[in-house]
Amino acid sequence: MLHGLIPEASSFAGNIDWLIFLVLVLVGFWFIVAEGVFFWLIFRFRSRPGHKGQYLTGHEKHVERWIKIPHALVLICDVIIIIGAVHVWYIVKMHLPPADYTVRVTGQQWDWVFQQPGADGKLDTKDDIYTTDSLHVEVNKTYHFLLESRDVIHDFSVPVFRLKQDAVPGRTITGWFRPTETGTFDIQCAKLCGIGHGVMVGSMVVETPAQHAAWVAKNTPTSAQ
Amino acid sequence: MAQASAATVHAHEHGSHEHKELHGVLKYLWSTDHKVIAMQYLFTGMFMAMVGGFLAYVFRMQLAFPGKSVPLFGYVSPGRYNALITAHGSIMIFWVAMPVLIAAFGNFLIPLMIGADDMVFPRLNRLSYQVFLLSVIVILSSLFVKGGGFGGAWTAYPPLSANAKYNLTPLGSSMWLMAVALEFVAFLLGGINFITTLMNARAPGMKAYDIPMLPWMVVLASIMFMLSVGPLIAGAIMLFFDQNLGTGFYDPARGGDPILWQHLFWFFGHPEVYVVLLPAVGIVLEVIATFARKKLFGYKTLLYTAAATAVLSFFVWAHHQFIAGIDPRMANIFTVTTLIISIPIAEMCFVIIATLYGGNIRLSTPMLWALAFMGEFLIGGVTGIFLGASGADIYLHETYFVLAHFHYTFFPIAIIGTFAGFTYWFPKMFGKMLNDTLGKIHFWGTIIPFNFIFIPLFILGLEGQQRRIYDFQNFPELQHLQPIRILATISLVVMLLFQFVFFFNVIRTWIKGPKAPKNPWHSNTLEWTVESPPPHGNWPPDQMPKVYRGPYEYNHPDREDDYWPQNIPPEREPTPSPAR
Amino acid sequence: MSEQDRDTHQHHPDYWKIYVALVILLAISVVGTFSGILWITFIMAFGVALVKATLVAENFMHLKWEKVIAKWVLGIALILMVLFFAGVSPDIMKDRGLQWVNNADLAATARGIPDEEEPEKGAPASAPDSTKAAAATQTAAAAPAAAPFSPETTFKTVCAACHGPEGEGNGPGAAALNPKPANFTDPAFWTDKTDSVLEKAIRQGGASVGKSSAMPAWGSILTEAQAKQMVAYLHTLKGK
Amino acid sequence: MQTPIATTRSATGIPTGRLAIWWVVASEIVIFGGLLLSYVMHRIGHPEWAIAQAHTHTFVGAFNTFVLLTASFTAVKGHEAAEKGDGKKAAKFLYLTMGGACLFILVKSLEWTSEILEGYTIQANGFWAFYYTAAGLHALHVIAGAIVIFFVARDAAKGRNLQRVEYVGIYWHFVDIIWIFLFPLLYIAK
Repeated sequence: MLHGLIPEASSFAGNIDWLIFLVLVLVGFWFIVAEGVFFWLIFRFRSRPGHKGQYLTGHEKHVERWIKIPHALVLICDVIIIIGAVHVWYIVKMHLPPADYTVRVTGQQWDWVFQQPGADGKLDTKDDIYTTDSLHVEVNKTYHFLLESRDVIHDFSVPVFRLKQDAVPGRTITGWFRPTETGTFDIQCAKLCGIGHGVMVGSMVVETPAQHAAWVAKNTPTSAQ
Repeated sequence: MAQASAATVHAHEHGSHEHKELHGVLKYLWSTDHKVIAMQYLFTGMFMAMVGGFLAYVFRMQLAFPGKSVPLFGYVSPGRYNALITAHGSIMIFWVAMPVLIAAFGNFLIPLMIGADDMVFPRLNRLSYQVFLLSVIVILSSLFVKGGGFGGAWTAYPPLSANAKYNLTPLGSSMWLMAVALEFVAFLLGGINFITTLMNARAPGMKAYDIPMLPWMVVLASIMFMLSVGPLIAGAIMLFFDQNLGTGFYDPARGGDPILWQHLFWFFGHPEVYVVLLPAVGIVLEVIATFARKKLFGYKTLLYTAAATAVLSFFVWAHHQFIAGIDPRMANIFTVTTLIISIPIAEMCFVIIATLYGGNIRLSTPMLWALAFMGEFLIGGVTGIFLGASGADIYLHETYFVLAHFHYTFFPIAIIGTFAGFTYWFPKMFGKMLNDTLGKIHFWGTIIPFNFIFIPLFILGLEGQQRRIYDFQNFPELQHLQPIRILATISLVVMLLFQFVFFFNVIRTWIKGPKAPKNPWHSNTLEWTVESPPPHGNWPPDQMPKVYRGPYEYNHPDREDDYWPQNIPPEREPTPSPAR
Repeated sequence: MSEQDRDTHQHHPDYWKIYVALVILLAISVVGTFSGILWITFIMAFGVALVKATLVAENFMHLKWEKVIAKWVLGIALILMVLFFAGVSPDIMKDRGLQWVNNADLAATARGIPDEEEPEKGAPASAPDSTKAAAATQTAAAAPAAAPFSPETTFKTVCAACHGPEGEGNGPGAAALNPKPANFTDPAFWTDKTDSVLEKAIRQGGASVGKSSAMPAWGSILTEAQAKQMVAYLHTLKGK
Repeated sequence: MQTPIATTRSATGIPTGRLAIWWVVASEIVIFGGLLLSYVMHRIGHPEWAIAQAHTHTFVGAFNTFVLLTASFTAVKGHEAAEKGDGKKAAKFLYLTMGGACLFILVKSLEWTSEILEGYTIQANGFWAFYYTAAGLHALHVIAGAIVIFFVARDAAKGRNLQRVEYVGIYWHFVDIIWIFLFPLLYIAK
């Protein structure tokens, strides 16, 4: 549903968009029904000469039905939405698929510091690459990210991936994403973190395997060759 | 309350009400009359609404025309931008919505509507306003101290709010916290007064289900506030010590935990939004019942759904923290409870809409505001489901979608609901009738631009624009959305300009408006049985009203008038009035 | 004394007996601490506290003879506290959960109980981040020192965000800041600056040398030696 | 200032003053509940705080508990006297309660000074932060209680507003109950 507004560039973006569309359909229906009945009643029972109001205590059967039925239907819609929400939540946040690479993302006041595995693909080894403004990843590879913060609460957010997770100081939070589109996308900080919150911009550069290998080779720290 | 003793204790009404009458200015500053205190809260709340509105104008201009100097303000640096949004959020909730909706309408109407001459503790009532005034002074002066106002948003998440090294506003953050704490104390004192007055000081003959909706809702809101604010007061003490004594309650390196504050805050935060919602619903119900000339559709259904919402609101708080680092398994529980709470609210809306069925609707200004509340609040309620569903919240959290959602709930509550109540009770409060055409111009001039501010913000939210960013030029993917931000800002300016129509209408009516009769809208509740404006002590001590029926007996078959005030004794043997 | 109060309150239990019971219970809870077995102490302490609290509430506060509405008021407050504990404890009480580990807690616990674990080996590893718990990541925390430290790349990646690629103080972040970041190419900047002041500014942040506190402390990324190399690199920017 | 008619009404059967005090106690339950539960959660999350907690003096805490229990006893005896209309006797008991409060504060301040001199300040460690905050908030409530008891006792001595002796008693017993839970939490759970 969001496709027109923002591209889907990660594997679970589709699931989240589907859920938003499901909620829109169910909730939109009830919204239109309620507003429709609302405006119709205002017009139908507007004050006119000779028109007199009725006395209803709300317990008359024919009137009460009009509340009981929508009440039950809203309950059913809510159950459907709950199932959809928990399903998507399980896929994105609770279940970690096996990772091809692991990166460490550290938020600090007003910049992101990325620690990426070098050519050996292992984190915390000699050939790790430290960058602060862009995270270079390979398309169609599953990445785990270890999210930390050095000072205040930040939020690692990549809108096109539909990825958003707070970085809480003192905690290491693990999440995953799997890019499906190449290109350069925004990384935002989505939690107010002080004066420089507005400049905490990073770029998520999704490259083809060849480009990525070339980038790694170029940026591996000289000593590790 | 539910099982109030059937025979209300007919303690013969001893304790008279004459005492030396204050004179001159002292009458307005030192009075313990619940009506004067209500006016003090009302005017302070409306002044703070103007302050909050001005802050919104300034930062919306910065968003629409980044980097340019804002007329009437100047250059908006990032630090000042954060201070502006924090002050706007805090002032609009704590110093506009709560004082006007709970304290002003509650103080003025609860004693009048339940047939009492004043609140049970008049001096405690006066003290609560004085503590509130102190909190107003502290929050306003916190904007001008060295380092500027606190810039950590009204949620004040530590470690940003706990450490001056991070928020760079050492004085501003402590003063903000002190102002909020004082405001809590003021509303705790006021709350005890409201709850005890409603529980004990009802007119003889007024049983639990004869109480009009507004007192019920304001007292239910006070109970929710009192029971939810406790942990946050403890949290505020800890945060204050972190800020000033260097303790480490929220500093992870020293054994603290920033997530603790989020839990403490939102355990209060979510009941808080229902604390301001229920009085607004109470006002809207009174206005709709009066102008639709119709009995409320299921008085008990409304009361039970309001109580259910109040209880459930304590189970949902962590839907504000789905992606804030809480354990993902907890999020499932809170998704379920959040969607469950949408059911009583939905039923309340259905019942309000159903009240219009079979009515004789007169579209005067108060009714327009009440109906607009219903129409707009439906959008707010409906968009809440997107955010309550944890899966969708992953994308929508902290975006402008959230901002548009809560403005579609807060604006109907704090502005539309307040104007509904203000225009409805203006004759009773000030003794003069407001001009209806000016009222309608002001109504349409506020409602139409309001939608043109926040519908565009929904679109921005879906595009992934996140909140609290002072300049979106730094984000390549969001630069192309600038025209939408300009549209929202222009609609805000138009809406603010229309407010002068309202001020003109009020001032003109004060000076030379037509005198208001006792019961201009032909309503049933007790406040319309005293003169307007009501004298001190409301009724003479020996003519305190007695209640014979429910508050919404409109178009009753046994009566030729289309209304039946509560205090009129039944002429002949009262026909067994149909089930309430 | 309005007569409502007199008729509702005829019940005065023997306060002496209750007071003596309370004192005895207090003695029991204190004696319980010498049992040495942890759970006995807990049972004694909190069980006794609960009994004492009910005794005081029932008899001294006359809750036993109070109308049920008052019991409901207090009961709801207590139920809410249980609800609060249930909703919050999974995050605060435990130090790990699904997909998250509270390193700070683990580190504090590891530091706090040295006698149980063998003390930490040698000086704290120059882990790039003090909150990295020894327990959490056993691997030798690779500081940037492992890879050869080049001040130029660090400047380009870390400092350029505010100071600009050539150090003129015009980086993208500078637009946000007031006062503006230092301009290293301007000779006037160097007139009153010693190397040690610059190192301190880099490692402990601008505020530590009286400058704008918008300059964060990079000490967690850069060691002493690296800060010296950074200052040396800044000299090369002078007069560019 | 004459009391309004509203205050004399009692639709629930509970006198207005006592009903208000029950609400004050309810709001205090949630405040102290929030603080103590936060402490309990942190204490369970940080077993290493036991080392710091070992430096608290259990006997001083026990003595203070005894002082508060006695003060509670005299407060309820005062209420019994006020119930019988004997203002003088009620005032005497209330002054005893005030004495107990002052003794409690005295013992607490001595205890705190010794701990602070040993270096266990509020900044020292997470446990000490909670220790001083919780016990401090409670001590503030003891002081506030003592002040209110003084005014109520003075009125009671002149036979006025005797029903307030009971209301201040309820508040005082609640402050005692908070200490009954604080004592094991801070002192015994080592």
